[in-house]
Amino acid sequence: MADVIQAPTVDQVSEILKREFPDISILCVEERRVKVKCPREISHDVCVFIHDNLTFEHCSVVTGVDYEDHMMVVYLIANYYNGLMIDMDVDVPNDDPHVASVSDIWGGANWHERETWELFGIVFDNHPRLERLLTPDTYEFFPFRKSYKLRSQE
Amino acid sequence: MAVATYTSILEWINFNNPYDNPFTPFLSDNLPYDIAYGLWEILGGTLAWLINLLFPNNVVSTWLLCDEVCVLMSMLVFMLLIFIVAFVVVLLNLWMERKVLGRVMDRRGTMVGMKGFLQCVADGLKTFMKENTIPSKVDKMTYIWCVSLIVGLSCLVACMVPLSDRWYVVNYDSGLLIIMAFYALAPFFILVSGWAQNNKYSLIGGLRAAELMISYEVPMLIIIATTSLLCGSFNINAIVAAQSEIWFFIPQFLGFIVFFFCAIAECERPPFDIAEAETELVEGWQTEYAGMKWGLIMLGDYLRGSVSCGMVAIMFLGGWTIPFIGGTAAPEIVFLIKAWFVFFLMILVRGAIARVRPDQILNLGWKVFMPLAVINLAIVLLLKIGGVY
Amino acid sequence: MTDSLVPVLEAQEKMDTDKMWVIWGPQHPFSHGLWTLKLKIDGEFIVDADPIVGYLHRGWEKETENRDYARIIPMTDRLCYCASMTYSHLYCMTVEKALGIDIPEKAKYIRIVADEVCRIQSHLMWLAAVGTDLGNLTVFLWAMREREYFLDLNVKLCGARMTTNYPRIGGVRNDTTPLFDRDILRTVERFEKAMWDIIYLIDDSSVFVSRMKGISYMTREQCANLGLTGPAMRGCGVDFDIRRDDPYDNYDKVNFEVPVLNKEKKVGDTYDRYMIRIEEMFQSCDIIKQAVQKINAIGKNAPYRLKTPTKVPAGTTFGRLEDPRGESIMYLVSDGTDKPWRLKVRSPIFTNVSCSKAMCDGIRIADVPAVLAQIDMCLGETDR
Amino acid sequence: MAWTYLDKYPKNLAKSLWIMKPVITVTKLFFKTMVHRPVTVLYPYEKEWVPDNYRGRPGLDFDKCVGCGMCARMCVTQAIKLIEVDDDNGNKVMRPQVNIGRCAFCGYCAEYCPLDAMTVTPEYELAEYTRYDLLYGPRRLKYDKTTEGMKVKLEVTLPSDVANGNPERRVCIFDIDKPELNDAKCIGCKKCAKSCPVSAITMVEKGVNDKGKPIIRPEFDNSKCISCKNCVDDCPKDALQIKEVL
Repeated sequence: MADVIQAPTVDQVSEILKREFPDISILCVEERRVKVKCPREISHDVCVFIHDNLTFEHCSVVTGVDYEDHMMVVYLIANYYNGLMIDMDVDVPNDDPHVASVSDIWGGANWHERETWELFGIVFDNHPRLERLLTPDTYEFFPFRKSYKLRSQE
Repeated sequence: MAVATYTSILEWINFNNPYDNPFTPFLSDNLPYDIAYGLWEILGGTLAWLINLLFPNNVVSTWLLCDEVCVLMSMLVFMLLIFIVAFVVVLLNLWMERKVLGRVMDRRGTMVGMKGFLQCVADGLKTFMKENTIPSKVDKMTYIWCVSLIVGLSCLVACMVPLSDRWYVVNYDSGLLIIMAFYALAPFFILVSGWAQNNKYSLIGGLRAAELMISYEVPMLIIIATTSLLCGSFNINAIVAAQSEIWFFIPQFLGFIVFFFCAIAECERPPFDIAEAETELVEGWQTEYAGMKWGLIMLGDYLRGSVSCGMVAIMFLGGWTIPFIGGTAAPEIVFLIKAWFVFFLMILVRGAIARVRPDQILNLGWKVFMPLAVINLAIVLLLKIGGVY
Repeated sequence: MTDSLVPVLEAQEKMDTDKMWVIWGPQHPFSHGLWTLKLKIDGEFIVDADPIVGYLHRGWEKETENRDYARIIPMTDRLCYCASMTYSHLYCMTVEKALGIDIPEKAKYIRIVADEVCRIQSHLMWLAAVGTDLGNLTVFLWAMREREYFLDLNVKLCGARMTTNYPRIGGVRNDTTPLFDRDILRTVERFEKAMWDIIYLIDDSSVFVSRMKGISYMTREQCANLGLTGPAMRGCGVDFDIRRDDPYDNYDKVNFEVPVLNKEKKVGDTYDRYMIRIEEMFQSCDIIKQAVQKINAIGKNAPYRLKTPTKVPAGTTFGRLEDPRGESIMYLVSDGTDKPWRLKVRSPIFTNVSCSKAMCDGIRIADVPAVLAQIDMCLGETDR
Repeated sequence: MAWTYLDKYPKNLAKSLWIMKPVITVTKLFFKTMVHRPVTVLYPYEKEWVPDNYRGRPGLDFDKCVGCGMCARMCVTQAIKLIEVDDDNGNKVMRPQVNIGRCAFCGYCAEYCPLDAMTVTPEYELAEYTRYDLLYGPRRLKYDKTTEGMKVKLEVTLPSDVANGNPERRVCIFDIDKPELNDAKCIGCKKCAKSCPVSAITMVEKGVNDKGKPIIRPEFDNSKCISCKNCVDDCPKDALQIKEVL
């Protein structure tokens, strides 16, 4: 693998990611922001690479978005050396909502993944403790999916 | 039928000197007993006179005024009097704490009636009117008896502190030791009630009370021994008399500081209230007590607080005497003012610093207070050997 | 005889006789709000901790999917009553970014002033909580007294004390009132003097300091990995502040220092985390003074609010802001209508409280309130 | 670095005599508050001054209001409902009724009222014995001492003005956003004219269609229009929409 680059610039990040993982696509590059799209099979490898080689030490957000035809897991990963953020989208099909857990890389992602699981039903493989966090344990549905209607929407 | 001869009430009420009564329990002048004796002579005399009006020449009237009954009844009135005074002092303490703490925190304190004094009364009434709930899983006997023992011991100790050389209950030669002995009993029952409540918070609170006790009791007793060494007696009157010229807090200044903080710990007031630390243990060992029981426990706490202040005033601030003047017309007031001043200092300490951690109290007790107490002892010994005292 | 004892001995071996779970909460004096902390204690020491949140989960994010963009702003105030201004600001910033508009300079500076006032009052609320958690009510009341002056500023600026509803998409609700600059400078100068009394009460008291010093060490790597953000992170040596390193609005045009402790040592304790917040309040005062000068320089009639379209073009965007408690992020997915498709709030406390196991490791029971006071719990934004 | 606090602390606590400095600080305040009064306000007897724009309960100028329902539309908690009441002449009119029990005191009704009839008021003591008493009808919402500051103005600057270098011009949204007709979609049902609270819409005949029936189309009087969007909402064919001037 490539050397450790502390505080990479936006161009460096997009360049290195493209070189190391030809599968992922850089959607847009702004000031201090990189938006990439990553297939879910390699998402864990990409995260390990981002953490180890690009020194993105902090995972701010792991969350899900329900687009009705598919779901998306969003990782917002931050660098403490220069304030850079990578916005990594991973598409997940509705019928097989599985994605690899990153809580072994960033401990802070643990609760975010639990929350995403309980609200969207996206299963994070190898998560140490995938239990309901905010909603009661008795819930069997996933309230933040678009198929779950609020009373005012019905 | 004999016509009843009318006798004046004054023939029944006559003010004897209580010390002429062969059954009087006190050897020397005792103001509350005098008051009680006089009161009984008025009350009992009136009663006897009334009964005699209805049934002339009966036995009951004469029995009511015989020496034995007089002493018995005046002892009852005496007890009531002593307790009421101690109780009122406690209410005043409570009021002062609320007001001073309020001013310290830039607020007003209580505002209900008589500059906030009636708030204590209202609180007392409220706790007495609350439902007396007993959790189902507690050990009932210990749970209930511990309250009685803690409150009873606190009342006993509070009544045993003399307000002056003429306002006392007992005047033993070992008076100081007895007060401290009763005083140190309460933490045991706190420990037991912590176990009895079947609650984790209470258990930890009770254990902490024991932990607290072993940290402050030893330096405190060393200082008591030092004080008695300085004046040569455990008798409270003798200790006060020895301070007629110079207060003891000047020769044993270190002892004063250590004893002051130990006295705060003794009555479990902040910053040493680790047994009921409300941020971590909700209410500590009192968690399961509700209503009247909790009110009584609080009353007991404040009774012990007033005892602590009284002890500091007796041992270091010259009790009821004023240097170079000696006795005054109302030595009780002088004593109470001193005790209240000590309580005021306690309130300031409470307002200024945070709660101490249990392990820090142990450190403080054994690594700071203990050496200071021993140094204090050494200073007093030097003074003794040097012939200053 | 020995045979009959075997099951008893086996049972004894299996029993955890000396460890017990103590459950703090949901109603407990130390938990500022509704949450539970399960603690496994071995005597006085903590061996395991398990925070439980969710008692206040209202489905905030789902609720926003039902509202048009303007009517979400009052809801953002209700995320956290202490940091209402920063959350409204963050929301408006995110929507502005999605719209691709640049708001007027004056609005940016007014938002900075409002944010910093909010930061100071939030930190004062935290200071009050630290006081009560450590068992001293005087700190609580003095801090609340100081906080009241800043709430009065809020009233003068936007008409409400806590649920401010002040930032708008494209600017702020109203212009500053005529004497606002005078009021705010007076308040800040008064605060800079009065704050020392509270500092004397805490930092000059050996009891307070010894309660906080030397407990709950966190290393820099732990902080970064577990997602601990905000002042708590800066006390442990992470040199990062979004206001400085990832500036939004006009924070790159004011001068201020970011207090960071233990930059070399890379490990910090509770007292370090405490000290960061106190210094942050003084730095906020500096920022306010500069921003008020800038507002005065811009002039009275300058625009403070832009007209914005009600419909937001489709796309995803996120805003990032330094909350008083840490890093807060709003992730917005818009679909071209006047309602958001999805709005995700990243609350700093949600992640910070998940670190409480690491923070409580090996400390005493009596330290837990002192340690967890440093994450400044607010359940409204944790559970959302 | 210019630290205010971190320069002096942490410091050697022996210098401040461990706990003496806090005790002295506390004692100082004690004597200060013995002489001066504490900062506490004796609430029911003393009250704090509140500024004009203080957001208490909503107030309503009955005669100014036209019943457009903008307040009900903008209300975050759906506390405002339009109800039918008699005005001074005995006509039935629509006026807002506020349920204070639901009100979030956000001030949106005052801000978005196109005629400044809805105001904020400094009244905040609103406790009642029953929930029914919390319903503030249009007459009860009246507030006598309304000042200019209580009518929160919604004045914005147009981005085009800023781009033109004329940033000081502020306009009210309700003066510039006007409804626009998509002629192909309109079926001439007259619903918009009925729903218009200020009768700014008149239905005008514009020729005849293939079947010989008259084509009716709305015509907008832009001087009267307050851009309340009622016509947009009521249009069954989505033929109307507000044209946002940016």
